[in-house]
This record gives sequence, C-alpha cells and structure tokens, in this order.
Amino acid sequence: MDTTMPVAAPRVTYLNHEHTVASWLLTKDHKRIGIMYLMVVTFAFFLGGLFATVIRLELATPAGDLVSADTYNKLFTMHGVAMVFFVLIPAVPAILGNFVLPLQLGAKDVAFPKLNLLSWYIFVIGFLFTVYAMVAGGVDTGWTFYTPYSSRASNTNVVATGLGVFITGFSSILTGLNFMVTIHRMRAPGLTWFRLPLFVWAIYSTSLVQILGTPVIAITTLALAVERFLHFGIFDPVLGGDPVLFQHMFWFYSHPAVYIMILPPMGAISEVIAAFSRKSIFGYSFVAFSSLAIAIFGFLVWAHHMFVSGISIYSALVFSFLTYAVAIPSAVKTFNWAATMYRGAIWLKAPMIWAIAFLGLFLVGGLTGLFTAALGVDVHLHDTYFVVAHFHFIMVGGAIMGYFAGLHYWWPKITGRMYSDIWAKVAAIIVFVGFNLTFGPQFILGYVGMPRRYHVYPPEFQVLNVLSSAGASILAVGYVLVAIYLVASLFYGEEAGDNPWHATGLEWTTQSPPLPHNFATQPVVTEDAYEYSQREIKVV
Amino acid sequence: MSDAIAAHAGSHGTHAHHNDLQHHFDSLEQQHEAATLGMWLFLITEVLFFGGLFLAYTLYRVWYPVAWAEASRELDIVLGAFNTAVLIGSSLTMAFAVRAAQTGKQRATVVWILLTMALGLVFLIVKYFEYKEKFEHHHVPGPNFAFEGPQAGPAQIYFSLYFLMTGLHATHMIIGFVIMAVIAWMAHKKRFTPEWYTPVEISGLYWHFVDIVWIFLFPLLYLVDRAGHFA
Amino acid sequence: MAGHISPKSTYYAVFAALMVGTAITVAVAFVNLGSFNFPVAIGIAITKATLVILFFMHAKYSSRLTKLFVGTAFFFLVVLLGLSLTDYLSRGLKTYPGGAAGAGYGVRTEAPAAEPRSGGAAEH
Amino acid sequence: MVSGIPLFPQQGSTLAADVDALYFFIVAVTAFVALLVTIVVIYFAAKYSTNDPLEVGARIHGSIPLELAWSIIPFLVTIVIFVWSADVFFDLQRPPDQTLEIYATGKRWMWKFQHLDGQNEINELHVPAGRPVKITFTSEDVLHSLFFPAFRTKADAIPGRYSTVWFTATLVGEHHIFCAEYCGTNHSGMVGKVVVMEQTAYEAWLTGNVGGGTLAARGERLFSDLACNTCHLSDGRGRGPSLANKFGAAERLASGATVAVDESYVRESILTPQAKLVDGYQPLMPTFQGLVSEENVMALVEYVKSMRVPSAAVSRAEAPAEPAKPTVPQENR
Repeated sequence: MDTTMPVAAPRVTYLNHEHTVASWLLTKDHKRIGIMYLMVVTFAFFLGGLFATVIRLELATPAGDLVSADTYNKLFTMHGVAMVFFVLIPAVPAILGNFVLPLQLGAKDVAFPKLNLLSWYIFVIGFLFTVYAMVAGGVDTGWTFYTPYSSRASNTNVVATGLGVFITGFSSILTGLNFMVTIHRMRAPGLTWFRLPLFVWAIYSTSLVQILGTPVIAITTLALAVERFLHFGIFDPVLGGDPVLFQHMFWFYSHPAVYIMILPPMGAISEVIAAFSRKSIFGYSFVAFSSLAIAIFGFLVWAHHMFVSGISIYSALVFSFLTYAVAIPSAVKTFNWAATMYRGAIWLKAPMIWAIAFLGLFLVGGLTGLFTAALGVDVHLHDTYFVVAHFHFIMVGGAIMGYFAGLHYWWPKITGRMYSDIWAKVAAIIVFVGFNLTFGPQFILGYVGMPRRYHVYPPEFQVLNVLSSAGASILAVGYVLVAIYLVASLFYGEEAGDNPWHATGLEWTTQSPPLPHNFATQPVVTEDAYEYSQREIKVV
Repeated sequence: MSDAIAAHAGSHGTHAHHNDLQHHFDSLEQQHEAATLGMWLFLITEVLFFGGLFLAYTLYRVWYPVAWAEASRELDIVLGAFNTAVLIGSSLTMAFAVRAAQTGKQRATVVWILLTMALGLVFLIVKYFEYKEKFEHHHVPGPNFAFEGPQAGPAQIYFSLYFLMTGLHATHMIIGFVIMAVIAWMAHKKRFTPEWYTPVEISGLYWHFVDIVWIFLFPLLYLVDRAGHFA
Repeated sequence: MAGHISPKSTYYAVFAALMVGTAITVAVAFVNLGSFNFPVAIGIAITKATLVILFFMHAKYSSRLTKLFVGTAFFFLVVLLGLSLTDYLSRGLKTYPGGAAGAGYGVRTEAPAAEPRSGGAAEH
Repeated sequence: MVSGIPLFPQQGSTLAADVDALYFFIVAVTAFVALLVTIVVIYFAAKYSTNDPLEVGARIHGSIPLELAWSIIPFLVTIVIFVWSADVFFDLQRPPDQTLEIYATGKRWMWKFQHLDGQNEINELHVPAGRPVKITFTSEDVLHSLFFPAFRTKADAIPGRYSTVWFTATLVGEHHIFCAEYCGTNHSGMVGKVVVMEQTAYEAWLTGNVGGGTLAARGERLFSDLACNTCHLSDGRGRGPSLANKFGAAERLASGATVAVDESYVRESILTPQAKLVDGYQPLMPTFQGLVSEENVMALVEYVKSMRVPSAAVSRAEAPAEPAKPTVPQENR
C-alpha cells in the first residue's frame, strides 16, 4: 500500500509550507499542535526535573541542611504537580497522539481541529496559572491536596494551583473527546476496528478515562477552592464534613489518571515491539481489549489509596479484590509483548532498546503493585518510600520510558531527520541504570519504614538515600543526553526517509515530514495491522 | 463545545457541493455525526462533573437528615416549582426550535429560540431573587453564616452544596443563553437548512441537559422532608 | 441528513408528562413516607430525565453508539456513588468487639438486639 | 558503613512476623515472574536478533490457550495473596477484648499520649512488652498518621473522629514513631519513640511518673467543672440521661435508631450533642465544641467508661496477664 508520491525537492511539508509565528499559534494542523505540546511538556519536564534534583540533593544527608522544611515541602509538591498534570498526562496523548493518531487513521485531521487548538491554549493557560502559583511563593500541600490541610492550614497558593489543575483538566477532556470522535468517525475506508494499530486502541481507552474521570477532579478542585477561598464547608470536619470524602473524589480521578499516563505508552510499546520484531503482535485482540478493560476496571479500584485513611475495612476488602482484577490485563499485555518477540526478526535499533528498557521497569512497577494492593502489607507500606518507588517505576519507568520509545520511533516521521542511533542506545542504557539505582533502594527504604515527604530523616536511612541520590544524577545525565542528540538531529541528522524502520501502518506511507494535509491521496486499507508476513497465507 | 459549534459555523470550505462542509470531512453526514457524538461525549463529562456533588449530597443527607430537613425548609418551594416549570417549558420550545430547523422553517426557528432564551432569562431572574434572599438571611456559607439551632454546622454544608450546585447550574444556563443568542443570529441569517442544522441540534442537546440537571436539583434541594418526618 | 422529525403531538405529550411529574413530586413531598421520600423523589426525577433524553434529545431515534454512551455516563455515575457508599454504609458495621470504625457510625434503624454492643447493620 | 544499611525492619510485635511472611511470599512470587519475563525477553532479543531490515518474523498471530493460561494462573495467584493479606489485615484491624488502653492526640507537630493512670507523654510512649495495647487517637488540626514501623501498623489521625491501632510489643527497646501523613512544615519532625519495657520496668516507670490522678479521675473533675453533673444525674432523674452503665450499651435515639455507645459516640455527644439525641430527652445540651480540648474529651470519655458498675475497665493493677499471641474474638461472641 505504497501511496507515497514522488515529489520534487524541496518537498512541501507541514513544517515548511508556512513560516510565520502566527502560522504556528493559529494552526489547526494536528501535527503542529502536537509539536506545540512537545515544547510546553518538555519545559515542564525539565522544570519538574529541576525540583527533583534539589529534592535528591537535600536527601543526601539526614539533616535539613540544603533547603528549609517549607521549601522542601514546596519542592516535592511542585515536582508532583508539574510532572503529573503537565508532563505525564499530556505527554503521549497530546504529543504523540496528536501527531500520529490522524495519520494512523488515514485522516486529514482530527474531527475538531479548532477545538484541538483551543485545548492547547487551555493547557497553556492552566500551566501559566500553575507556574504563577510556583513563582509567587509556591504551594506546599503535596500534589494530592488533602483536606483539611489544603483548605485550612496551608498558607501557600493552593487556590491558584487548584485552578491551574482545574483549567488543564478541560484541555484533557476536550482532547479525549476529540480523539474519541476522530476514531469513531474519521477512519480511512477499510480501516475496521480490528485493523486499527494498537496505539489507536490505547488512545481510545485513554480518551474514555479522560472523559469520565477528569470532570470529577475538576469538581473536586473547584469544591476545594470555594472551601478555601469563600469558606464554604464541604469537607470541613469542624462543620461535620468528612475529609475522607475529598480523598474518595480525588482518587476517583487520580487513580484512573495513572491509566491516562500508562495506557498510551503501552500503545506505543505495542507499535515498537511489533515493528522491530517484524511480526504481527501476539494476541492482537487480547492486547486491544486489555486496554479497554484497564480503562474500565481502573475506575473500580480508587480506594486502594485509602486503606489506612479511615475507610471501612469491608470497603477496603472490596477495593483490594478489585485491584487484583485490574492487575490481570496489564499482565496479559506484558506476556503478549514478550511472546511477540518469539521467532521475530528482531532489529535492535534505539526505539527497541527503549522499549525493552520499558518492559523491565514496567514489570517491576506492576509487580510491586501486588504489595501495595495486599491489605495486610499495605498498612505497613502505605505512605512510605515503597509507594514512592512503586509509582515512579510505573510513571517514569513505564510512562516516560514508553513515551521515549514512541518518540524515538516516530521522531524521523515528525522531523524527517534521524538521530544518532548509538547515542540513543547509550542514553537508554544510562537512563535504565540510573533509574534502577535511584528508585531500587527506595523499595528497601520504604520497607524499613521511612515515610514519604520527609525533609529530615533518621541517620540509619542515609546510605540508601545516598545511593538513590547518586542514581538520580546518572538519570539526569541520561535525560540531558536525550535532549542533546534529539536537538542535534534537527541540524545534523541525516534525512530519515519516509519509512526508515520498514514498518507497517498508514503513518509510514506518507512522506517524512508529512504533507500539510497528511496524505496525497486518500489511503485505503486492505489488511490487518502489522502484516509483515503479508504475502504468506494467513494462519491463526 | 462552543468551539464545536463555531467549527461548523465559521468554516466555509472550498468544496463546491456545500459550503458548510469542512475540508477534513468527506460528507455533511460524517460532519453531523461527528458533531453530535462530540456533544454527547461532552454531556457524559457533565454528568460526572455534577456527579461529584451528588456524591457529597447523598453522603451528608444520609448523615444529617435533620439538618437537611431544617435547611431545606429555608428554600421557597413555590419559586422552585415555578422555575422547574419554566425550564421544562424552555425544553419544549427548544425541541420545537430543532423541529422547525429540521423542517426548514427558518422564521419559526428564530422565534422558538428567542422564546427559549426568554424562559431561560426568567429562570435566572427568579434565581437572582432567591440568592438575594439567602444573602439577606445570612444563609451564604462563610464567616457570616447564621443558622438558628444546633444544626448550624451540617446546615452550612447543605448551603455550601446548595450554592455550588445551583451556582454551577446557573453558570451553565448563562453559557447556554449565550450559545442560543449565537444560534438565533445564525438562524436569522438563514444559515440552516433541512440538510444542515447541526448547530441547532447540538445546542439543543446542551440545553436539554441543563434542564435535566435542574429536574434533579429541584427535589433534592427544595423537597427534603416537607412532610415533617424529622421535624 | 435526515434526522428523525417527531410530530408536535409527541413533544406536547412529553411536556405534559413532565409537568405532571413535577406536580406529583411536589405533592408526594408533603406525604410522610418515612425513609421512602428520598427514593420516590429520585425515582420521579429519573423518569422525567429519561423522557427528556429519549424524546427531546432524540436518543430514542439515535444510533446504538449514542445510546451506549448515555448508558456509559450513568454506569460510571453509579460506580462513583455506589463504590463510595460501600465505604460509608459499612462504617457502622462492627469492626471489633464494642467498636465501630468511626464517630457515631454504629447507628441502625431497627430495634436493638438482645445482646448489647452487637454492632449496627446500616445507616439511617 | 555497609553493615549499617538496614535491609529489614525489626520485628517488634506479634503481628510483624505475619506481615513479613506475607511480604516475603509476594517477594518470591514477583521475583519469579520478573526473572522469568526478563530472561525470556533477553533470550528472544539475543536469539532472534538480525541486522537485515527486510527480514520478517514468523507468521504467528497468537494462541488462545496461552492467553487463557497467563490470564487465569496469575489471577489465581493474586487470589491467594488477596485472601492471605485480608486475613493479616483483619488481625491488624481488630484488637483483642482485653487491651491496655492509651489515648493519643496528633497536632502539628507532636504526638501526645495519655495513659489511663494519668501519665502524659509527648513524642514518647512507654508500653509493656507482651500485652496488647490499643491506642485510640484523633487529630486536633489536619490529617496525621500514627505509624509504628517496628509493629507494622499505622492509621490516619482524622480530625473529628477516633481511629485506633493496636499491637502486642515483643521486642524490648526503643522503636520509631513516625507521622506518615503529610501535615505541613515540620511533618518530618513529628516523630517520636515507643519505649517497650519489661512488665516490671514498666510498673516502675508508671509509679515514677504519676500525674495528677488517673485519666478517669481527671475526667470526673472536668465532669463537675463543666457542670455536666447538674443534668446527667446518676439516678436517671436529671434533664440529661444517666451515664451510669451506659458505655458499651445500645442507646435508643429520638429518631428511632439505636447507636452503640462507644468512644466515638461519647465524643460526638460532647461536641455535637444534637447529632444523635437520646430518646425521651429534650435537645437542651449546649455544644462543647471549641471549649474542651481533644485531650480533655478523652478524659471525659474515660470517665464515662469508668461508670460501668461491674467495672470491666482495664487498669494496670487488675488487668489479667495476657497471652503474647492474642486470639481474635468471634464476630458475634
């Protein structure tokens, strides 16, 4: 299905057909909007990373000798807010999803291009609110904003940060809505549901979570804001309100939000592993439906964040059981990825190395979830560094590694340039090693009892903390290296060609970088996804 | 969602067959389906948005039935019932507006939308007087809140929820009012045909949804224990 | 694009039903049904909302996908309310001899059992 | 230096070993799965690696039996973990019948402990080894969490209600107390130590640190200082219900419901008296919200508890020696 047309150089691409600043700021092109998200998210990533660096430096010694307690509390709060709401949630859907999804569907654009641009502006306004809150003194409630600390005790910029999160939420909702309609209504002729690339299934499931979950965090932050700002009482124990209700409402979104972060990278990993094994994905329909299952079951488990928060022990029993149910589809995905590699023709290029690193870290992250879901063990582990290590393995080891795998995979399509393969592999290994050194010791720290969000700590925890801080410095080197060679590729990189990985998928049938309207002619799909052995007779 | 409307309203494609078709859609049918689907998805979001408040409401009503009964009696049931009737009436006129657009009666479309807006305005004016009365009686939560008797704490939670729920509902009404003004203007400019009336239809969906929210808010807020079970 | 065009009589009938529903819900509110006033009011509201969704919003004549989405919204609303209430409604259950899980949660509506301290079964 | 790295927390209570056993079972299960998948992936990546970008892999689309196997087997394993962990959880959540009771209050940024015999401590808690201890606690401001890593237990301190943790300490010595729920500036300074002592040493400590009478006696003084006794007459003729023998009974409310009179209900009745009005009495009692500190509320609660006629209140002198391993009582006795 080679629909690429030979075009005389210099080719017209979405990047060079218009040059003015306005042509970017007023663009309705999903590809340009994806790049604009990339800019903001990358900035937020390094901002959040900067906060993390200071946190790890402070924790190198047991005493609070680098920053004050208040500063430390603001640092971990702002690290969490920046990373969760402005990096992890938008990273894959808003950057790669925006760029790749319409291409994979063979569409000219998303269903609502103006709404897509509006989503970006809403995102930026929300981010500016939050940055304002950070610059004007910061916020110290933790990214979880638990009441009554956030509503009564804290004297920092809770309302501004909450409004930033509230506003950004609408960007997330509108993006999810846009993608969902796009997937339903904009597929190319012949592109049936079971021919869709798995990345599309993942984005679809994510959109469902965004649409169903995000409004609840919006109303929760709004209720918190009026409670703090106008002295309403909804969670206020002095009036008879229940602070635990805030946690229910908060986690109804914030647990499924983890799936907003991890499902799209999972989709990207499915693409990368199939492409570099040159093989159909093992158990396509199981991988596809496990995305939907995770999205739906993900809404049934939120109170596993609250086992020691004062909920009824019978309720805890229900939520613990449901949590184990949601673990199964994630396990199924992992086993299918491993099985896909069986008898593949595995081409170990940089994206595949990132994907394999993802597999290793996500495995640890997912399996350690079995500890925190186990009621009897979670009573001890809750709110310790074990939890910190667990969710960083999922969110950074899983989501960010998967994002990088996807970014490396589609980078030649996005920019038309190829980065240095060898440096990309080196960076992947540095990040993998640094990551394990940073967060591995934190499992032990948590098990021996170090609580999270501690500015100073008993001296017997120092050795493990020093190891963790050392690992963080290696991790930082890895991330900076990625930024360097990716930027360098824009200037010195070779022309990538239209399909440098010899991959299937409609996005590889158009030119790199793509045309302003994606395809020269309307693509028509006649076969399943990942049909590398297409000329042979299909046997299931 | 207003953007979804504007997306259809503002674009004049170069395609010869219909100037309301945007370039990235193949047909008006596809464009219409995408727009209505988008609006339904947006309304799903709205359901969960109000859902968080319904959760808080349910919990505290179960915990504090007496406070709920006492605080609810401070609301004016006549005004509440009147406003309910007004909003149901506005849903009827909205349904007729869509029907008029479907059948190509452009003049009638404008008239029905203006009627819808008028009823919406009546609702908001009544709401304004209700709020004003609450301010005068110090029933607005916060430092100046006053409530006779031992139930002052939970009663303040009741009024916090009352103002959040009705305030958000009124905000939706105001947004709906602005959307209707745009749609009325577009209808006046004869922008709709039986082949393409999508903006009228999806704004109608939004308006009906706002009506549905009130259908729940009225009994939940105004009709708690009027029979005096907890008196 | 031929959307479904309902006859005017349908709209008038739905309008009448909604007004009658409003009248009933106000009237019933003044009848003491004990703890049933709340469910009855909710039941009437759900009926009215269903009428609006089916006829005014044309869900009755819409695609299966639209109907599925409407169902999805209410399913997850029920999840939000229902699973939260698994916590709140079971807090009064006995957790250990002589204690419930939180402040004054050990409340129940039926007569106390012969054995004191046997824990409550439900909230009000 | 290396020998100073703690890899395992001390097992300081009867239940710590149970928690650790489950913990290491999960470690074994997860390590097995992690190693299996890692080895498989690395083996495949090495064995099927190629540098020919045009070569394609085998024509395999999946296998239903394999999919079922790796869905059902992990599910069964997680069910085992779930059941086991629920069992441990219930042991952690349900104290035995006869416990040494201690009251605690969290406020930014300290823990205050009150013993029944009147000893008060801040950020330090003395308990005897070998006896079940139950701590009833709340918070005066924001959320806190009372965390005993050596005993593998914690619970959030929530303003407006009581939480409990219990343990039977086994390891004599000093162990950490942490606040595990973030509570502001000095959250990491809201730490203390629990001092586990032999019974005799504990007795000596108690007598050496006598405060102003027992907690119940302090409650009795408050009961008259606050004029509670003018209405709550013990003969039942007062304007308020008699409190004698009330604790542990079931109280019939004006709303027709009944409520079990426990610590939480007594606390609520002092602070929000109208919330659950006793049947047959007028709503006359004023609220004491803001007038009585949480510590004094606890003294009052303890006084109400002591009004039981055949006193079952456990005090140091009359408490029976408890077995080290408490038995969890049956659900309905």
